[in-house]
Amino acid sequence: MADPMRVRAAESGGIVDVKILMKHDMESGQRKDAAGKTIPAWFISSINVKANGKDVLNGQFGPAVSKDPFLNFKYKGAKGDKIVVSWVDSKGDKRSDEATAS
Amino acid sequence: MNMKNMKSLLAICSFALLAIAMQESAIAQQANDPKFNKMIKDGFKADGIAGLDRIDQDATQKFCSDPVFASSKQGEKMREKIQKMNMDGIKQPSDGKYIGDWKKGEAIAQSGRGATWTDKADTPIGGGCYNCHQIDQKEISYGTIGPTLWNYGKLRGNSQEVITYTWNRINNSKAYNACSNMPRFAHFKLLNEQQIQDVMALLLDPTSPVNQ
Amino acid sequence: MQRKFTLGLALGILTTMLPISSTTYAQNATDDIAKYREMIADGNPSELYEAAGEELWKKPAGPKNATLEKCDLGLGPGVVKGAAAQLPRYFKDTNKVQDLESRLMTCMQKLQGRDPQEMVDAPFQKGPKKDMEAIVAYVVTLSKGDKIQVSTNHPKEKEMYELGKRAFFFQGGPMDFSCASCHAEDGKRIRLQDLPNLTTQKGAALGWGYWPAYRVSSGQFWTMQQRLNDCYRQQRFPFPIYGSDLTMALSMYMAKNANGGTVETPGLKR
Amino acid sequence: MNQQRRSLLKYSAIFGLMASAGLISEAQAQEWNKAAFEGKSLDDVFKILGAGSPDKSAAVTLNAPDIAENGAVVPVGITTTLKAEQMAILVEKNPSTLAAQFFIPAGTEPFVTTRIKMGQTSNVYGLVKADGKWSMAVKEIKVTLGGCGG
Repeated sequence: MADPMRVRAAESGGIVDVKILMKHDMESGQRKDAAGKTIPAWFISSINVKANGKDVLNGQFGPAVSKDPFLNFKYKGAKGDKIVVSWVDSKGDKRSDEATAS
Repeated sequence: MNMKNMKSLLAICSFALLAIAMQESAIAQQANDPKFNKMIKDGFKADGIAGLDRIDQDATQKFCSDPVFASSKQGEKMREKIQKMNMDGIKQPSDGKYIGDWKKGEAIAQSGRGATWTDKADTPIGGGCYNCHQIDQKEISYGTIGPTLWNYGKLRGNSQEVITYTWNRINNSKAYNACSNMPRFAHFKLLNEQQIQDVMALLLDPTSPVNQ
Repeated sequence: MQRKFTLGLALGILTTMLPISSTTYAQNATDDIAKYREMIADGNPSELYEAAGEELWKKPAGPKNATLEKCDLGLGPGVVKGAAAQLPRYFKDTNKVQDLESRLMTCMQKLQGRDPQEMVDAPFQKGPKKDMEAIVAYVVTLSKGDKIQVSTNHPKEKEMYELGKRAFFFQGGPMDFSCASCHAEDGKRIRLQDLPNLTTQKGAALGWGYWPAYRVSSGQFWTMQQRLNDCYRQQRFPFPIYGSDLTMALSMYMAKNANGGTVETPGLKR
Repeated sequence: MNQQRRSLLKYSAIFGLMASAGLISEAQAQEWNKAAFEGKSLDDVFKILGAGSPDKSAAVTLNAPDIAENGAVVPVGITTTLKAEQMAILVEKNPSTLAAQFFIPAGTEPFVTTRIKMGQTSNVYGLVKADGKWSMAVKEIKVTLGGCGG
């Protein structure tokens, strides 16, 4: 099972600032192992963020997004909003974590 | 040295020979400490090409591991001895050629790889020159442990003296400064003769980007 | 011979006359790197390890199926907050000076019944070391912002400090390197990376105070033991044994020198 | 390569399942743009995204450093004064040009920051689609060699 994310959401002046750290190797498909064999690409490809059940961001990643991806965005919202972040990777592994806007 | 320093030096000298003798014994190469030796010996294990022989120090390494003594007045004789020993080991190029291909030299200067336990015996060893020196100004990622080498040949010219000095310095820097931070590239076979010729070209060839 | 020396001296003087343009270049690059560091400072992936470490700390494990919650890191059983800021230190029960990782091995052995040799032998970032790394991230985070406060009052602590100082200057390998080759002068860089002068309080605080850290270049969280290990790899030395007295001594030397500085761990490094 | 294709196929299938299970939105599942992420040049990606040849615009800002200390982690953000519905980050000299793209629903600020890998010094493009029209900002980011391993 995939490791948990860190999701932070802080409201200020009607805008919720969301910062997400995901635990993922984001294997680029460009690297070679010790034996010289190419390590196949393996990366988070899609991410969805909902606030109180409504989409606030959809993202699509290629293998060029850094290991342990970081994402920061802002939406119009309020303290107490329930934020759910879900990702799926190129092998079908997935993970979903929640946070409450403070 | 200014007059004031000179005077105080004379004053110190005139104090007593005894004091100097005492100082000699006070500042000496640090004592052989079995506890320290054991800690070093038990602290490492051989891994791949990095064998335990790498912690058997030669005379230069032993001397320079005690920087207080190595840079002291008392250490001067030993310092000169070590420099001479390193100078005597330098070989001039077997084919009489000092200047190779600066393009290859640049690649050698860029690479800091090789000779670690994660490398193989046949991993090419880089010169790692940019780790410590500015060389071609276009490379902004350079270190400052050593002096800048930008315009090295342009500033110094191409006399045989400059060429020989530069050759010697790359081959074995400890010939000039017993405890220089620079590796002894020929002494430990980190770079071969041809590679040193190529690095020479990077520094001295008038067509090298370093001398523009 | 004499001539060579004179020439060497003359060249030495020449080389100190840096062309002005090159210093400007260097200054710009340094400023730009500072900007880059500022931009990545927000969102340190160490947090991911820290969260995993907290779980491991509280999860029963090992043959004794016990947690680490009663582990004594020097401030009494179970006290994690502030503990890392005072390590390494002398521990009476083991009669040894121990750094954080060495002490955690003791706790894993005593409380959980785990074999420390398995930890020593494991490669970094894998198996039991992976757990260790997460736990270290958790423990050091609970000292973030504290003053580094390492004692050399106990004779064994004092002895370790002196041994560490000597080890710091110990040259070897095919490149004649010691720790001091790179870390004993102010204001030096390797490539674009600033090299803290670990022989001074200020430099030691910049080094010791920011490790363990998440390392951007490898995408891994590195403990202090791994940091030292890779220093020795780059020094072209043989492999330093995990948790050896050598590594305790060097840590003691750096940590004591850093006293009064602030714990900024987990850091975020190139 | 083969293995990679297979896993991508498998992943598309799972994506569909996730969508039907309501884990991610239907729209998102259909939109993962395989062709765009496999594009090998700016023109490829512009074409696949339907961006034509986007104009440079002062309304789009690319927040990125001039120099990256390490190519493995390069912070890149896009902000715009336009009413953005879609944003994309492109790296000219990467093996695949498109690094990431985002869909901005109404109510979300036109601001996103992430971190990308760069194999070498390159121009980086921040694209914004607003009112059906694409515009962009460009910046060169220098990737340096670092540390003693050079």
